[in-house]
This record gives sequence, structure tokens and C-alpha cells, in this order.
Amino acid sequence: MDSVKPEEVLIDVVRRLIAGARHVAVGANSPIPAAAAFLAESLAPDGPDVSLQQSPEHNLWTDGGRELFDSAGQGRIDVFFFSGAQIDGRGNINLNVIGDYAHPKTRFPGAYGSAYLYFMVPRIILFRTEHSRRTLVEMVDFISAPGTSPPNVFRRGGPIALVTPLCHFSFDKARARFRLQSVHPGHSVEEVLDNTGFAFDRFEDVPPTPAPPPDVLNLLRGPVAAKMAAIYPKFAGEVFNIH
Amino acid sequence: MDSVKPEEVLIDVVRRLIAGARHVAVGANSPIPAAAAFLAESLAPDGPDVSLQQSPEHNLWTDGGRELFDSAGQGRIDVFFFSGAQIDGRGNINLNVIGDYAHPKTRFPGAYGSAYLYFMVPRIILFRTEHSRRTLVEMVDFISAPGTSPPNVFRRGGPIALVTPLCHFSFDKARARFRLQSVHPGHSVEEVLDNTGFAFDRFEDVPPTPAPPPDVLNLLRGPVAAKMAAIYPKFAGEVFNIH
Amino acid sequence: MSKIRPLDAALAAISDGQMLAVPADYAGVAMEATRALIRRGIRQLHLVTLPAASLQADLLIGAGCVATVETSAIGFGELGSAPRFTGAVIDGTIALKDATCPAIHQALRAAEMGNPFGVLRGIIGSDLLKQRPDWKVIDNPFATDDPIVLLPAIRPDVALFHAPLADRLGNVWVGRQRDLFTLAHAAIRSIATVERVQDGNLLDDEAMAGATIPAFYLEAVALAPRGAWPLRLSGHYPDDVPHLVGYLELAATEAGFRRYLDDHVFYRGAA
Amino acid sequence: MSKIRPLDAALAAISDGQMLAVPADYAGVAMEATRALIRRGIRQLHLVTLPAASLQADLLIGAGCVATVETSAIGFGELGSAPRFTGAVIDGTIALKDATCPAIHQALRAAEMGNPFGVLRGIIGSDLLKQRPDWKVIDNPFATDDPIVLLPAIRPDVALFHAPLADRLGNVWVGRQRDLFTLAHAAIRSIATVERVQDGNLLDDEAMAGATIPAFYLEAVALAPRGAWPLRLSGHYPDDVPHLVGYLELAATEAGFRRYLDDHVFYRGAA
Repeated sequence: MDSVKPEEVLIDVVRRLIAGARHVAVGANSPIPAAAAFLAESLAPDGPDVSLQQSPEHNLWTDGGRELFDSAGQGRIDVFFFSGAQIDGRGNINLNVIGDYAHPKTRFPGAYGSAYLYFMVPRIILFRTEHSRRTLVEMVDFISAPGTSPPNVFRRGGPIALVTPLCHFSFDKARARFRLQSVHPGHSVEEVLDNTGFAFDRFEDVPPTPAPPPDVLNLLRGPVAAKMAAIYPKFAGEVFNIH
Repeated sequence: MDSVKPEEVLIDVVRRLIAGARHVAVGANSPIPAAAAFLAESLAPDGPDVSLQQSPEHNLWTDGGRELFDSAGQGRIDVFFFSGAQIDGRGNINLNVIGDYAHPKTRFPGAYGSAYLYFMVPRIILFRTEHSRRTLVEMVDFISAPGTSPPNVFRRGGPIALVTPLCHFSFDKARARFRLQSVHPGHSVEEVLDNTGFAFDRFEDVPPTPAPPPDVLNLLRGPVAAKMAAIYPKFAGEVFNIH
Repeated sequence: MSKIRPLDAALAAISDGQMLAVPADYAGVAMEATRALIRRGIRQLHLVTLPAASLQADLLIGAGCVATVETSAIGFGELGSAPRFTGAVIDGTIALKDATCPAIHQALRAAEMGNPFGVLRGIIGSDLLKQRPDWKVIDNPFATDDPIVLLPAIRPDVALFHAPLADRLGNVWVGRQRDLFTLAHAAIRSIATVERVQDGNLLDDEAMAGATIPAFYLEAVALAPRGAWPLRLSGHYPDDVPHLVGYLELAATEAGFRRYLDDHVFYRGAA
Repeated sequence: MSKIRPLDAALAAISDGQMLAVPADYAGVAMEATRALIRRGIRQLHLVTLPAASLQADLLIGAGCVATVETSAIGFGELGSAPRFTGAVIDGTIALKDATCPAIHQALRAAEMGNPFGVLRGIIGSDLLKQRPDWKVIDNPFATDDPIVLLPAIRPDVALFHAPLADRLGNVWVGRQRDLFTLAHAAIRSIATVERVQDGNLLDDEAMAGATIPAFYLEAVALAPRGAWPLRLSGHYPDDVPHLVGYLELAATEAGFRRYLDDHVFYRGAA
């Protein structure tokens, strides 16, 4: 078997995080979450339904763009993914501006559905392809969606994990803090500490992120890779060498 | 031309009441309103759209039963029709019970959409095929929908007329009273007075309800009658002798 | 497990005491399934009609299956009133939540949106409001002195309806009958009976997908040809008016109603 | 007067200062119509995107047509951010009503229902709420100590969108793109461009009617083959990615953006 690629490790981390879900929804331009969802779908006979936003061929919605939000409101969506221009140590995400809101230094597209879905989907997986002190900060400049809420605010879900190219953090809702769960092969705790702008919990021994089991890897490199090639040709070419 | 039938007089009264409307909606089992709406549709090049509730072949809705209520809420429905087990002198209608609500003597199907549409459709035409002191009462036993509202209550419409086999009342919203507008051929003001349970306004000389103009009658007995025969075969047979 | 199941198995998710939501006659009433529920002896249902009903509600009420009904009207249109419903209300043997059509739509749409309440104009000044302490009037916070009604969301345990077509995955095509989407979205689980089950995936057909309820809302789908009989299925078959007239004659008395059940529900009549 | 009109005539109902609502890229963006509006020199629009946008909003903003924009996001996905939108926000040359996707859906649905406000869970604790004094937090009257957000209804003057098919009566078939129903219902008037106009009545076709917006919502319909280009029309053609990449390169500067307008909107480039 070829050596395991970093993307395959990340896909496998996400696969484990979505185990047991009934319906996984994936936003636009999220090849790693999409691959993980397809993998989960293929692995179990009762694998999750998978809906890719904005891909009519790969989603189960027929009531317009509102159906993602409605079905999340109904409690039918178990997993969703978000990123953030900034993510802070309390799980807040910023998709709007850097700097003062009235006079921003940088403007991003906007909050999308985060200010709602972050509350309503039980398992939100944060995914950030740049692990740096610029992106993982102590406190976001603007809270597009808060990581936690006071007990009187209706909230069905929120972040459960943050996955980056370096590591896998889990999120402790009660403490409103991340904990370093594992460090991916080829990286170290020190590297994570050096590149993370927020304080986080960790046990004395942080395990390495496990390699994907061989059967999972076979499935990923076979039928899942083929499916991905139709939707994310660039990604499938780079990671799975499928063209 | 044959002598004008009572139903044709009623249809013509309703036709005049809906003049200029853009969209006329007609509830189930309402042949006279339906015929009047089709007549108005045929008469003018910019005649109204006509939607018959519960007849997919003759309505313009594609978003479910809610679309009637939604489009009324949007201000797109100009005319609707209601009846009542009881109608009172203040324009209140009762579609629910006779007697005490908790221990009713008689129960009717229910309010249907009246408690909403009576507020939201500019021109509600009340139609009652039994003109008696039993049906046209001083005060209804139960207000399914009120004839008028206090000024702070959002209200876009309400009753404009009450049409019966004897006469045509108009409704004066400011006074919350009916006025006898005309008495149908073959009937008298005395007959109306004898059979009406509520007090109403009237001028000294109450005109007879005019006969339908010949061109209107031709259209009614021709294409409109043919259209009616497909939807209300029994009514079309009795009134237009079409089988 | 396949979502396409025999009728009785498909109905297994409906149990005593649940809130059961059903569509109006024009949208596709699961009559064959209703008869199966009565045969099973279901009890204490909280029946919600979107928004009105006729035979289905009258049968369930007459057969003693219903504890509470929320409806904007139960009747047979020009054929007459619903005898078992009318009798039960007068006798006080069922609890009645009297509503108006759009109130039921809005309360179910609130559940569809995951909201705790819906909003509706009108109603103020109707005596319905006196009978519905669960409906609240608030001041519209976006205006001055503008009262408006809020309605608690209705989240049925099960929605039950009849449609023209399903595929083997459990996707259900409903044509214009968009109320069935509202029901499927609002209810925790949905059960459909259909005229026909076809191969393939309805969601792959661009012309059909827009009017198809995706399988993930459906607990089970059962084949039931003419499953709305003696009610109509729009575009497929009309009301069986003579049958309904016959029903109304029989159901005018308790004994006659029992005979109707024996003949048409329990099949233990003349045979 | 026929509702099927030439593009410029169809757009006559859109005037300076109006609130114009448009769908997201996946639902059918009327790009050919957008270019015609820019050529006409429309000004001071209040643009509402349901819920996000890309090229359409960026072009309108860059061309100086927009006074206010309400959106949950304007960007080009993996291709990059929207340069004219980003610049206008940083320079403060447009008013921005920053939203989140379901808030725009709910505010338009409120207008669809004739309600003064919509209801939405979430949001509390988001800084968006600080920037939206028009959004109000109330105590859910059906619970204790349960804050919830109300959003004022959005009732656009005009909705503008692109769809696969219309008939000569002005009925517009939209397939799965149900957001277009929301827009057509919520807006006072709607204008559609379509790939194709066919004879007959779409409402008479049982398979099509359920996904057809009835003509009575439409002010006008214009034929515009490939009218979403360079954006996609789902099921018909994909995004023209090289064109969009080229746009982003040009629009990085004001001068480059002007050149793009000359070449692709005003057609006064190299010719």
C-alpha cells in the first residue's frame, strides 16, 4: 500500500467524527469533509445520508436552499462543517471582517448560515487548512457565530472538533476550550503550540493521529475516490491520482 | 330571450360586485360565485384571474392549500366568498355552533379560513341561499369571523355585500350595518323585512335589482354555462338546461 | 431495511396516543391506511387535519380512535355535515381544538422551520381566540399598537398521506400537493401510501425531483392502489360520491355507522 | 398585454431606488438581465440576495448601481473573494446589512405569508445582532426565559431570476429551485428570464405544474438563452470558470473592472 497522504489522514479523522450520523450535510468547496461523508456512507450498511450543498446531483433536498436550514431546525441534520477566517479558543468563528466592523481592514464574504447552523446542528466540525497564529487566535475580531451560549439560549449543537493539517482538537463545551486530541504523523505538539494563537488543554501524552485502517483506505482510494473525481476533479487528481 | 332565472339575477349581482378585481378566489361548492367569476373573466379583456379552491383544473395555485392564504396575505386576492350558518347585522359570521360553545345544540363543520380571509381580502361577498330570521340574525351565537374590527387591528378587507335569493345588501363598514341596496324581481321590501332578523338601513325607495344586460346574459348562457357544466353539472343542468 | 413495506408494517410506527397529522381531501388522504388503523384498534389519537377533513376524520372519531382533534372544519361539503364528528362534539366525547385553515398551516410551518411558534394576521375578534388559550396575542414589536396572534408550533409524531408515486428508495412524488411537504417536514416521521412504486430514483429526474419528497423524511411507504378511495386523488380518480352519500345515510345513526364499519372496514358484513 | 416581452421591456418595472431581490448562484441568476440593467444605468438599488451572491452583486456594486445590500455572503467560493463588494465595504461606499442565510429566507417567507416579521432560532451571541438593530430579541411567550430573534419581513419591490422554461402565458417552470417561489411570493412583482418559451399551459401538465410559478406573480418574462452566463444554470450548463477567473483578475483594480464592463456589459471594448 502506498504511504498514507496527509489528506487521507484528515479524511479519516473526519470519518470517525461523523460515525453514527443519519444525515451529514457538507457546504460548498469542502473536498475533505465530502470525501469523509462519502466514506462513512460507503462503510456502513446504515451509513448516513449525505447532502452536498449546491450540488443537485449529490443532495437530497427538493424544497430550495431553505431546506438545509429547515431540516436542521427539525433536527434532521446531524453533522455540518464550518471554517473561519479566524477561529478562537472559545470556539467562536469569524467569517465577516478583520479589524473594526465599521472600518474593517479585511472583509470576507459573510456569515453564510453559520449564525444559525452553529446552534442547530449537533455536531459541527471546524476545518481550517491554514494552522497559524493568524487564523487560530485568542479572540476573534468579530463573532459570526459563538462557540457556546448561556444556558437559557436554545442550542442543540455546536463545535465538537477542529481539524487542521497539524492536529485534531476536540471541543469541551462546558469549559469552552479546545483540547489537543492527536497530532498528525510528521508533526509535533511543539509545532502545534508554536502555531496556535489560543491556549488549549492537553494530556501529558498526546497520541499521534492513527493511520486509516487498510479497509477504510481501500474504500477511500477506490469507490470514494471515483465519486470524488466527478465533483472535485482537482482534489481527486492531486490526492488519489485519478484523472 | 327566455325569461331571466333567479340564479341569473344573482350571478349578475355578484358580477357587478367583482368588477375590476385582478384575482377572484372561489371556495368549494359555490356555483353562483363561480359563474359570476367566469362571467367577469370572459367579459373584459383584462378580466380577473379566477381560482376555484379544490379544483386543480380551475385554479392557479401550485404551492399547496396554503397558497390561497399566502397570496391573500400578500394582497393578491381581491375577492372571496363566505356564507354562514348565521350572519348577523354587524357582519359577523358563524360557521361553528348554534347554542353555547361548550354544549352546542348544533355543530357545523368549522370556521375554515374565515377567521383570516375575512380580514385580508378586500372584497368579501357574503352569500346565503336561505334568507330567513333563522339565518340572518341580530347577533350570531359564535363569531367565527367578525364583520368589523377596532382601528388598531390590522385589517385589509371584510364584507362588502350580502346576496340572498331576495335581495342585495351592501355593508357599511363605518356603521357596521347592512343597507338594502336592491330587491330582486318578484320580491318586495316587506318580504325582506319579514324574513330578516337584523335591522338594516334603507333609502325610502329601494330599487329592484336590475336584470342582466342582454350581452351579459348571452355570455352567461353560452361559454360560461358550458364551462360551468364541467364543474357543476347539476347546477348547469338546472339553470342553463345544459346536460 | 427497505422503506417500501406492506401496509400494516408501514403503519407500525403509529401508536396509541400519538399526534397524527393528515392532509385535506384535495391533497391525498390515506383511506386504506386509515381503515387498517381502525382494524388494528388504534386509540387516543390526537388528530390534526391540514386544514380540513371529511370521511377520514369522521371514521376515526366514530370508531373511537380519537381523543383530540385539531381542525378548521370537518364536513362533506355539499353532501352534508360529518355525523360522527358532529355527534362527538355535541356529546363532548372528544376534545376539540377549533382552528382556522391558515392557523394550522402556520403552526405546522413553524415546526417545519424549527420555530416554537408561528405568526398569523386576522383572528382577533373571532370567538375562536376565546376557545384557544394556547394562541397568544402579542404587540407586534415592529410597530405601535398592533396586536398580532402567535400560534404554538404543531410537531406531529406522524404524518400520514396518500400520493401518486414513489420509487423503491422511498422518495414520494406529490405533484402540486405541496401541503404534503409541509406535513412531512413538520412531523417527526411520515408514512405514505402510493398508487404505484417505480424503479429508479425520482431525484435523478429533473422534471420530477422538484415535486418529490425525499426519502429521508419517510419512515415507510406502502403500495395501496386506489388508496384514497372513496375519496379522490386529484388527477387520478374522483370522489366516489354515491359511496359517500351512502356513508352519510348510514352514519346518521350509531347502529348504521357500525354497519358501515363492518362492511367497509372490518369486512365482516354480509359475507 | 402579453407577459412575454423583450428583455429591456421586461425590465421596465425595475427603477432606481427599488428593493431588488435575487437568488443565489445555484437557483438561477439573471445575468443577461443584470447586464441590461447596468447598461441602462440603474442607480441606488437596495439589493437583497437569497441568501448569497457572487458575480451579479459584485458587478452591480462595482458599476455603482447599489446603495444598500442585504446578504449573508458575497464571494466566489474557492475562486476568491468578490473584489468590488469587498472594496465597497472597506471604503464604506455602500450600506451593508450583514445577515445569515436563514434570516433572509425567514424574512422573505414572512412577506410570503403576509406577516410583519419572521422568527429564527440561533443568532443570539453573534455580533451580527449588534449590527442589525432592526432584528429584535423577544422572550418566547410560550416558554420561560427563552430569548428568540424576530426579523422584519422583507417585501422586495421586484424579484429578478432566471429559469429553464416558461409558457406563453407567463407561467415559469423552476424545477427544484424552490427559492424562486419564495422570491416570487415575497416580492410585489417578479421578472423572470428563461432559456426557452413553449406553447401550451404548464399548469395543465401534471408533471410540470408542481414546480411552476403561476403567471399571476410575474410582471414580465423575457427569453434569454444562456441568460445565467457566466454563472451556471443547474442541470443545463456549468459555471464558466475561466471567465470568472478572468473577471476576478480584472476586477482586482478599478481600471480592470471598467475594462470588464466595457468588454462584457457595454460591448464597447476592442470593437
